[in-house]
Amino acid sequence: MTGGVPLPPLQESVAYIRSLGKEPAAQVLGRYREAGRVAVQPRCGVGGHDAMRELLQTLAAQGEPDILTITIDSHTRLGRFDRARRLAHLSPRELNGYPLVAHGWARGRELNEAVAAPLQIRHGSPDARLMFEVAVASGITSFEGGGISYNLPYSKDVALADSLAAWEAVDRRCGELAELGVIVDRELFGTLTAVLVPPSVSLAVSVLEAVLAARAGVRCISVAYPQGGHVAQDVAALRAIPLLAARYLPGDIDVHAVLHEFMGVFPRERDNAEDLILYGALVARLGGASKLLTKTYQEAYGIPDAEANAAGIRLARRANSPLLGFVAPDEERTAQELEWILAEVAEIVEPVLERPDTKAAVVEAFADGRLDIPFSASRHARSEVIPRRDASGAIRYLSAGRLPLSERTLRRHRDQVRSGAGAAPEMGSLLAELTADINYFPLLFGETARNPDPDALGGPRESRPRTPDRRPRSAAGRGGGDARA
Amino acid sequence: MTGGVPLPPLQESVAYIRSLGKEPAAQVLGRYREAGRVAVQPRCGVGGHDAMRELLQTLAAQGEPDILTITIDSHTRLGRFDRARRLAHLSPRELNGYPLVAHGWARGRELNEAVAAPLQIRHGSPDARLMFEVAVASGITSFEGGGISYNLPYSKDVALADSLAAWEAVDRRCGELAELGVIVDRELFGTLTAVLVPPSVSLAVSVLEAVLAARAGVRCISVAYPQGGHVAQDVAALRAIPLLAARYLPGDIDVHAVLHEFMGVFPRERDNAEDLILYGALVARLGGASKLLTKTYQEAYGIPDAEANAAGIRLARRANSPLLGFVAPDEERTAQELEWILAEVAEIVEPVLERPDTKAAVVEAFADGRLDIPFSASRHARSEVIPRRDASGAIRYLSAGRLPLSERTLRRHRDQVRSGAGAAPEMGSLLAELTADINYFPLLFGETARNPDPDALGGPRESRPRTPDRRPRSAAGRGGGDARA
Amino acid sequence: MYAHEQNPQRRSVILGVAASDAHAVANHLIAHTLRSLGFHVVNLGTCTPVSEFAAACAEHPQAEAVIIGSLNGHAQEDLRDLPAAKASGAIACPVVLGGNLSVGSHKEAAFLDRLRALGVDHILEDPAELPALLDRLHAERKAVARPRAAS
Amino acid sequence: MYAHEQNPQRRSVILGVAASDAHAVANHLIAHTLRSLGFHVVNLGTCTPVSEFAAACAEHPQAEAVIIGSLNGHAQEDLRDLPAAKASGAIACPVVLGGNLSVGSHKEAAFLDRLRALGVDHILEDPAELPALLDRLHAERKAVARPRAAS
Ligand code: B12
Ligand code: B12
Repeated sequence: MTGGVPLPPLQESVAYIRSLGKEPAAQVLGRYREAGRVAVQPRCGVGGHDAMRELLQTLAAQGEPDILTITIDSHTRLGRFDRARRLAHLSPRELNGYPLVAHGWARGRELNEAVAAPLQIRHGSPDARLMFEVAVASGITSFEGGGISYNLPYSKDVALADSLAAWEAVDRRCGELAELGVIVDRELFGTLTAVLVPPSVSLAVSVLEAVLAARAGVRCISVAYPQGGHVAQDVAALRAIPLLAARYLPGDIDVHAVLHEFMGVFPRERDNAEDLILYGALVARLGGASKLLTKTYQEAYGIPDAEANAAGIRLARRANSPLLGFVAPDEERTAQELEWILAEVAEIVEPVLERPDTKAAVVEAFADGRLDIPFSASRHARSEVIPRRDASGAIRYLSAGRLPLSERTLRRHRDQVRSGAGAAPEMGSLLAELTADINYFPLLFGETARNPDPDALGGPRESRPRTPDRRPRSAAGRGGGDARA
Repeated sequence: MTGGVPLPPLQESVAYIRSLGKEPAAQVLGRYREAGRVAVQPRCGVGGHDAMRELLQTLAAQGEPDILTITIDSHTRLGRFDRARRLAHLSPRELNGYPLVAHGWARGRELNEAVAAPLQIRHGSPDARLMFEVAVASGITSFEGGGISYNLPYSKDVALADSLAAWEAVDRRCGELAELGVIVDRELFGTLTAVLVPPSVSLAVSVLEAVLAARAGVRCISVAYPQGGHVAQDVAALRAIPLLAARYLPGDIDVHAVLHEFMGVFPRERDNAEDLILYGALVARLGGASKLLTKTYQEAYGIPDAEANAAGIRLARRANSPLLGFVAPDEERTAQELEWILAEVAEIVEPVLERPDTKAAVVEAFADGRLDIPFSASRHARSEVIPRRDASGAIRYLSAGRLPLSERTLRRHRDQVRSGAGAAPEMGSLLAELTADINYFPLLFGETARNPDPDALGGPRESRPRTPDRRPRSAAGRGGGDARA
Repeated sequence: MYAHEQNPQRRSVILGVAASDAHAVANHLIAHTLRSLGFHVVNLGTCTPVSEFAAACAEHPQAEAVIIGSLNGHAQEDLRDLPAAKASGAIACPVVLGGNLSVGSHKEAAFLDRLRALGVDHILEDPAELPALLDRLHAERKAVARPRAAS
Repeated sequence: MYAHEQNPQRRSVILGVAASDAHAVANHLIAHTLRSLGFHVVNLGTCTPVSEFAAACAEHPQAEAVIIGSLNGHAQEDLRDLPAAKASGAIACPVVLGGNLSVGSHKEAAFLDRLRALGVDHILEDPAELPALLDRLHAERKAVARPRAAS
């Protein structure tokens, strides 16, 4: 275990990164954006070091992703390094990710050298300063997170002021590295709590984090957006990213749109999961994303095995097919959604950005509910925002809480939700309706009892039922399923 | 070996089929057509009986196709039953399909009972009378072939009069079975020689075979069309099938459109092959096909293993996704192609159908070149038809030989080909151009030296290069590749 | 028949998500649902170590159950302090657990036994089973309490 | 340098596809190409048994090679009569084989030896290699023929 070895000086790490001769993630992203194609990246992380190396190599061989990931375990994310270290020793298979801090940077380098694709660290740490140092010492120059997006969905009681300060330190370090010639790709976790996140909530948080990151010296920013499930809305959200960058960021920052394949409740049957995976990948291409984070057909069951993970990568890569040039979203509808999204984001972020101290303004706005996210894991957001799907499946505000949206915007959302949900709902039925919206895809595929409107898809109406098959389809994920019968 | 056992009486086979209680292929097709979705079917056949049963069961488990296939070996196809029997004993792995006649109907029943999906026999026999009896005795009620389409591409010197008579006998037998309540799905092999087949050649041959089949008593006809590679042209060809049926067939015949995923030279790299597989599947859905025959990522290498075959099925099934309602072809372009196709087919078939004896007229027309196919394997077609791709990738007539196409049609093709190929080609360059058209997909994916216009795709122009990846992609098919280095 | 119809006095439960686990959505929904059924829900939210559940028990001795969600696969490790808390009586009421209880897509039956061995009294798959279980526990508790009161 | 430039007299070859094999496209293209290079091509087409190749050799004794394509994986079985035809002298000129020579997507090197053992003299991967091979065979033949003529 090399976890105890002190960190090397930054200059040494920079020299190591150079000597590695790997194409950096930032450059891969640029290459794909230029080509109008989507770089493909899986999530992957297991507790044991050898198991992790093997996993990366298997995925590289079988899935050929463009970027690979070290997904970090929950203990490490929350700074419970002792627990992570203990399990890494005793029972690494019980960890839901790779405890990088416990294993240490020398092992990080081993992982980095084991595969040709650049690595990214994906975690969920309100305070990632130590992990960032270990990552850089490992020669890893792509790092996910942000002071809002890695706090509110990932911890209960870390003050936003603290997480913003910790991430400012990370971003400053990126600035130092940039001066030494090493560009770190800093991905912002716009996915937030992943479930029914209104696009303007996701993008508003990312704009604020991006502004702070750019000020701290970050040169390459990936703005991640979670697929919501509605073609036009999702494509519009992705297309909004370069426009928002142009509006709110200095011109010399390299900004990438990144799509996270559907991050909410996944269908359980393999066929249905794979339909959703392909759908997400097509949306990424249509939206002009530089990168796509993939899911697997085992998503509903648990952390996927390598075989399922590789299959997800390969399926997603079909979206890069030169044969799919004829596939397009409804451009009119998409333009409409784009206009709405840009207006909403402006209404949410501009009052904050007008204030002299952006960090303080963010802290205050979340305390007041003028910034907010649904289903917060943290006490430091109010979660007064209540999302709903409209009749076409797009995510709207049933309640915008205290978000400073214009009367016009609010009226539109009211109208859209009403046309979807019928009359204004009462509490009991609200919970049921919300649950149905959360279970949108399992319901759409007919996996669960309630059979929703199969037309509600956001594309041109499609009146065909999914499977004209009377034979029951076999149960999902290979070996998946739950032993708790 | 049960091959020697005499065939059971037809009544017994009918009773057996009833007792099986399987959903017949014809009904599966109807169900999918109703639902606007595509039934998915692989090709599969190996020489050994146990190996065949295992293959069917593996594909059923891993790929869940809607219809399964017994692909017959080349010896059996050509009536070389002795050779097939010898190899079935000595070295079944050297057979490129299942020698059904050699194994016999009792084993056929074993295969039929081994899986829930209905089976189809796919072969390529100019004279399939014995094989049909064995199939029916095996309880198999879906049978591919036709007097033209299983002669010209599949043998050298069988007179058309003979193959038409043999297939008339098969089709009569289908009529008898229909009277006994057993509907046989008779698929016509419009794919022909598979390489650069102009849609109107494919459909004209199918119309003539369908007319003859209907007269002989066939009630359910599947018209197979081979994907050519151009979205609008292929979708139009599929959409033409019900229109042609309405025009040339009695109203009480059940007609299905079937797409064969690209049947020409397949790309060698797995990624590229899978792009083409998905493309074909989408075309099948957009064209309203009742069924899709799948290919695999090992197509360029040889008969696929079960794993690759199952992967092909699963990938193709993505086209049935309820999430892809937003995908549509260029409808204007498609309507244009449809109009052209219907006019050409009429010009080709109507002179033949005007004659009192259709079979005799077909024989004569092929002798004279008024019916013709490119690249004939048989001496009984002239192959004066020379196809070319136009600039958009659609298949046109460079030379229509003696096909009775109107001056207007011929002029259009001349214009279309010229705009594609530049000046009229000389002999040497013609061969090179033709080879490039044959290798269209490998070239499009950049697998071979010559780099063609990546925009030539038939969809809205798509100016993005395939893979912005500088790293070389690994070689194709898992374990694929050629030992002859 | 709802829980609060049986007992006019407000019944309360302690709810939370395991120590290393930030999955909040089910927690939000379960809290809302139990409240709409009349329960007083002490929702400790995500990332709640055993010690915090124990402290809540001390603060709310009338709580009928400690209901723990664990989605991230870490149930085993996150409940490592549960045996001590139960042994010391710091957590005296039944412990109910639900969620996605081990890492990976291929679950083994044995891990449920290991969780029970830690002191988990009830493992549920579906939160919809919670009201019925709580009613049953409530009834058992009264049945145990009555004879004791009589002695 | 084209074959026909070396030899003004028309050179001829026998071409065909193996007995059980109906794959016609490569055969069409190879015939066209060799003709455009000046060869007289006796194209027996698809589904050609060894006996038919032998008959063509008898009819065209000046043929420089028998060129066989096999795509369907049945080369081994389809050439089972080749040893006899070679032994008897019915096929005296070199036999060139190309195509997809065994069943399946995973090829073993050994099957090529088995084909050579049957009497196949040259196995080519790419038809583009044919002209050069034919020229080489032509040169060897003349080299063999000349000393004999001198003796
Ligand atoms: C949304 C989501 C997230 C969001 C959560 C946002 C938030 N703060 O709430 C984000 C993106 C942040 C996230 C993060 C992570 N996640 Co997550 N996530 C999901 C996802 C997609 C949906 C979960 C959800 O909200 N469902 C809706 C709610 C209503 O239902 P539920 O939580 O699934 O719970 C159901 C049952 O389990 C049960 N239940 C839940 N709690 C309780 C409690 C009781 C008492 C009872 C009786 C029943 C019960 O009832 C619910 C309804 O049926 C699931 C996969 C899926 N299901 O599709 C993965 C999943 C749960 N996540 C997983 C993991 C591992 C993580 C991470 C550790 C990252 C990683 N290594 O991959 C981090 C968590 C970090 C941390 N410290 O915990 C894994 C768990 C793996 C395993 N057990 O093997 C899953 C299964 C994904 C996967 N296949 O890998 N995740
Ligand atoms: C088109 C095609 C057909 C058409 C043929 C139409 C016709 N009559 O010509 C149809 C649909 C009818 C057909 C039928 C069958 N086919 Co087919 N077919 C193909 C396909 C898709 C392309 C072949 C082609 O025309 N290529 C274009 C020409 C120009 O090139 P080529 O034939 O591939 O040959 C190249 C080389 O092999 C070499 N070459 C060829 N001949 C020669 C000769 C010499 C001397 C030399 C030096 C080189 C050489 O040069 C060519 C250019 O590089 C291939 C797969 C692929 N390649 O993508 C399968 C393929 C050849 N077919 C195959 C099979 C098995 C069959 C069937 C037996 C059906 C079955 N069981 O699956 C039947 C044949 C029945 C019979 N009696 O032979 C297999 C062979 C499998 C194996 N060896 O393991 C292949 C590889 C498909 C597969 N993956 O299963 N087929």
